[in-house]
Amino acid sequence: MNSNTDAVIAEHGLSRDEYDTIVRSLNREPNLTELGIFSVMWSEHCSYKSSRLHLKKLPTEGPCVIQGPGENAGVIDIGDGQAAIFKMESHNHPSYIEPYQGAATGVGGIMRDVFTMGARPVALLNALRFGAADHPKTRHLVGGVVAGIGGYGNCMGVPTVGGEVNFDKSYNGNILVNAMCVGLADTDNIFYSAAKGVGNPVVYVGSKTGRDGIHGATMASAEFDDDSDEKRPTVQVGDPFTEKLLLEACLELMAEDVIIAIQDMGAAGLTSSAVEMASKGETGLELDLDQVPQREENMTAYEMMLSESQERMLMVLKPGHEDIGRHIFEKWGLDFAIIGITTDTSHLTLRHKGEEVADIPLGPLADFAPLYDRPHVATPKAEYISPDDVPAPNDLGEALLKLLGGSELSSRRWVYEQYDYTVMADTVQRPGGDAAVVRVHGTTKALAVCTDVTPRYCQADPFEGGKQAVAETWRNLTAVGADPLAYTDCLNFGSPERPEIMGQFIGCIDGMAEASGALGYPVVSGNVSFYNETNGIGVKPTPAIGGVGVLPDVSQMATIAFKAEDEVIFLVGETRGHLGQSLFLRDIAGREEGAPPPVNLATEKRNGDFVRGLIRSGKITAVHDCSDGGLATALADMAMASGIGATIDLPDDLPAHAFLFGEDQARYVVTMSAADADTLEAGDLPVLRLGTTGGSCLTFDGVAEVMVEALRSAHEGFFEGLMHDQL
Amino acid sequence: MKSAVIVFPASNCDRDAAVALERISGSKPHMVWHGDSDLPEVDLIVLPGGFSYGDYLRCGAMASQSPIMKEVIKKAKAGTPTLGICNGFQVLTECGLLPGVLMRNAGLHFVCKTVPLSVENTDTVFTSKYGQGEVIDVPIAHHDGNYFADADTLDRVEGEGQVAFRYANDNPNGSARDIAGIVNAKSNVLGLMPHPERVIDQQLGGTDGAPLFAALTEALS
Amino acid sequence: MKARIHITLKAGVLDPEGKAIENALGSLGFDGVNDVRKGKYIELEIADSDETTARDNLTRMCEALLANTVIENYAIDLEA
Amino acid sequence: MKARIHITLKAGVLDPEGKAIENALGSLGFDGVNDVRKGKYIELEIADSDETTARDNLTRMCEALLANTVIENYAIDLEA
Ligand SMILES: Nc1ncnc2c1ncn2[C@@H]1O[C@H](COP(=O)(O)OP(=O)(O)O)[C@@H](O)[C@H]1O
Ligand SMILES: [Mg+2]
Repeated sequence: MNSNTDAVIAEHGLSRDEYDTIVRSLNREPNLTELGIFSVMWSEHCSYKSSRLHLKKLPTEGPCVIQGPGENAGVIDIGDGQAAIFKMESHNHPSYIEPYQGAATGVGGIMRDVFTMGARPVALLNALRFGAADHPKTRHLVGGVVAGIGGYGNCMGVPTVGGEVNFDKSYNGNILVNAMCVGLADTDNIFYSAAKGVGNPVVYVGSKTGRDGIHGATMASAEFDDDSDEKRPTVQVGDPFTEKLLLEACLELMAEDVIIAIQDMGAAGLTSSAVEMASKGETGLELDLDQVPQREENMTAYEMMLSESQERMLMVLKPGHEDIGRHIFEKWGLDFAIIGITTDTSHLTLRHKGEEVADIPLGPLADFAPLYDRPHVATPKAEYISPDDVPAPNDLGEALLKLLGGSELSSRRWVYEQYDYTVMADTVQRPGGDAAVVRVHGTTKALAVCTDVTPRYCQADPFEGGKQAVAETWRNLTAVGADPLAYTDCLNFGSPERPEIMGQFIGCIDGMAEASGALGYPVVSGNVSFYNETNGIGVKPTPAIGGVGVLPDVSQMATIAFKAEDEVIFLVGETRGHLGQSLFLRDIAGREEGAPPPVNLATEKRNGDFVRGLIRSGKITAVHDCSDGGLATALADMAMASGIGATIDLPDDLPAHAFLFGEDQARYVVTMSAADADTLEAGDLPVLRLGTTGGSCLTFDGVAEVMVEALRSAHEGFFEGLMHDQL
Repeated sequence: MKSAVIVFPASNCDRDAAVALERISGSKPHMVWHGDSDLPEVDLIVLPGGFSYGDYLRCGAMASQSPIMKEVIKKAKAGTPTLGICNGFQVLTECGLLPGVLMRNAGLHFVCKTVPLSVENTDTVFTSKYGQGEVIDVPIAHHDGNYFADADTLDRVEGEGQVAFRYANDNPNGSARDIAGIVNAKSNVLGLMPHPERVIDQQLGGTDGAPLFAALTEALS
Repeated sequence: MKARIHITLKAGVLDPEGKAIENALGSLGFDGVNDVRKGKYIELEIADSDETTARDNLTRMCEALLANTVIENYAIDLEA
Repeated sequence: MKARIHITLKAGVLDPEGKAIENALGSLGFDGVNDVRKGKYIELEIADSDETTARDNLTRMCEALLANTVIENYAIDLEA
């Protein structure tokens, strides 16, 4: 019996207590292979040991939910026997170390999560956070990440249709790369991961196993220090070509009635897929590692179990149907190997070179997995900043141009033009609007998808920020005319071992839970990424939300561009000129402070339902929600998208800059023909007639006038300037 | 019109091409696996867009060696109309049915956007429904669309009217003489980087690709 | 036997990648860099035991697949 | 001075392109080809006249731009 030294235990990211629990589970010391298996299964990444307790608070049920969190991806019913299957996941640490491959394999991984359930991926999104634009690493990271996302998604032939990009110094040493995939399947042909039954063949398909990213899952759960650049752990190289073949082969096999269970090999590779499939199926699994297709020589059991080689899947087939599978995978030029069998032992047993190299009881591996209620302190409430306490800028037009040309609001065209967003010929709303819209192939329905979160709000007030992130996706889906149905999340935080960070995490979850409940908008899948910090400096709390909605009739879709001159512009929702934590306050007044705008969920729902009703009635011609930068930037977006200007009246009860740049929530700008405008019935909803479209300028009556062309050139400048000459 | 769409490993616009063909011609194309060696009797062969073989080594190089390509080359040389879109264009140059090569975009980035094209030659089975010099809007989505040939070849291609489409505004990829698509000397083989199959209905943002398929349907039915 | 193959663009063929690398090096502050040309380098093991057969096979591989001889040259080195 | 730079994948790093080339050569009927690895080959002119400075500059170029040192090795040759 070997004894594992403290150093070996620590290298595996396990505490002494955790190690002792392993010894208790086994009734003996683990060997190195077993230790490796426990370490990855009990890592933060796989076990959710710091977050599990709190994630339970999120609403996960609703009339549309077919499968909530717990499977490879969430599944919702979109009618007519069809389902949307989706999930978002982080690939933060690998992308910082090797931006191209890190981001590429992030996209590859999230696609496998979706097609392993039987869905054809139809849309990709990505939520990206980089350090300050002038930080020396930023350009390289932006260039690599964007190219990597494009490189993988484009080759797969799945359109990348949306996402977000932010720059903030809190991400200087820890960028965030969150990728989301949405797929479509038939509700009667969805695949799950429970390895049910005894004596069924366990089959490995896809690429061969190499020594890729061993310890990747533990790396994703460890914070960076200054040495990380030097250590350069092996990162995985993605092979989108093989993944495309794997996708087609899996879907082809799924059309046959032969698969009992299927699971992709993601983080912690063969270990987590085998353990999860067996645990869910309440069976045991016996694997013969000599049968695992290997790319390198002399791989040990430890290496094979911990390898994170990409583009691999594990399946349990109905016995006697192996040849059907073999035939399909060989046609696509992929490895197909029977590597084991399901058993009734409830143990994971591994054999290698004729010897038993591991024997782990699955019950204790799951049941004794650490679960922590980490100490937490709530973020102190920030003070409300009154609009009167923020001085007006010298020139409102200049302020607008500066905001539009800044890192947060500038056009993301440089990014999304590197993504094929038209492949599959169903993209009916391209990047640049409130949400992307892709048709459900061959029907008149469409899916609307978006990602959102405002980290500066979450930092100032995690609870309001969590609410706001969920509400903003709901609002963006509404703004294109969709019924928001459900969302996925990717919760990016610093170290959970610090009580302030745990406080942020819990605050955000509580806010998300409240918004989900109030909006009838459950979460069906998600991912937690902790330890996004370097030398004790954490990222801003960033719970990215990926929303999915359905348009019953795609011909009723709304877009942001003004459609004609002389139309009437309305603002739906109440404006109080909330400047705390606004971009105006940060970028024009140079202050990062105050409470973020409060989110009143009842108002949010009422205003959204009203706008969606108007869209469905066919009366409104353009819609855009108000978010970062407030009303002025919403109007500017609508003008730039169309080339048509507008003249806007300002109210006298608020300072102009607070009216124009305040970030009050639950607001939409809509346009209507003059005739329809006169018949608009809003009941007791706050609806303000703002002005009319037309001309070549955006005019704020009496205070500023900016040419639409000038808006455009400010808006387009930022990325070109930043990325010029970057390979 | 009977047509065949060749499916290479990691073709990814094969479905899009099939949808466009069926929608406009009314008949479903044959989907032909690259590993087959027989081509059904068809009036039109389509090499679709995508990343055949991951675009590894050179775009289209490995696909051009696929078993089915022997048949495609034989039929194309015998006059069967053959259309290569994006990756299909790259395959056509790699197998020698069209002159020149498609190199890495001058800006080195993948570029996805809708670009204006001018129709340079309406005297082909593909372009007869466009007006001479007409400007159409068609999306591009490629990493290697920078058309290159030596000066003599370019002069010859231009002189013989083999340039079918040119980028009308900005050249998005550095392509020689703004070339977006060319035909062979007999005008029965067209390769182009833009994707006409992605603009065949108004919901997709345009219909400027539809006349290409309509022209083929009319001529070949 | 181990073979090393260099595939380079013919003189006169435009090299967008080389050009872009040259520009990027310039903007990183590396002065005096010119004529950057980017090629491919392939290493492989070939089973043939005699050099003539090996070189012959490699030449056919280059002609058939590895190089596009319209724009590229290739050079084959065999490890003794 | 003329410089030649070879950039190759580190041992053990997956080379999807090399693998695809190997398979393609196989299906073209070239047997006995193994371990195909694809790298990059860059030629350039550098203005420095002394070898030490040139090598020094080239090393910095490789580290900063030309090679991805997380997964690639580089080798610099200078023409005498
Ligand atoms: N990383 C990205 N990938 C693709 N599209 C993006 C990305 N970042 C932003 N976009 C697109 O740019 C547009 C503007 O983004 P954003 O300002 O975040 O919108 P909003 O404020 O409506 O949420 C959206 O259509 C969005 O999908
Ligand atoms: Mg929006």
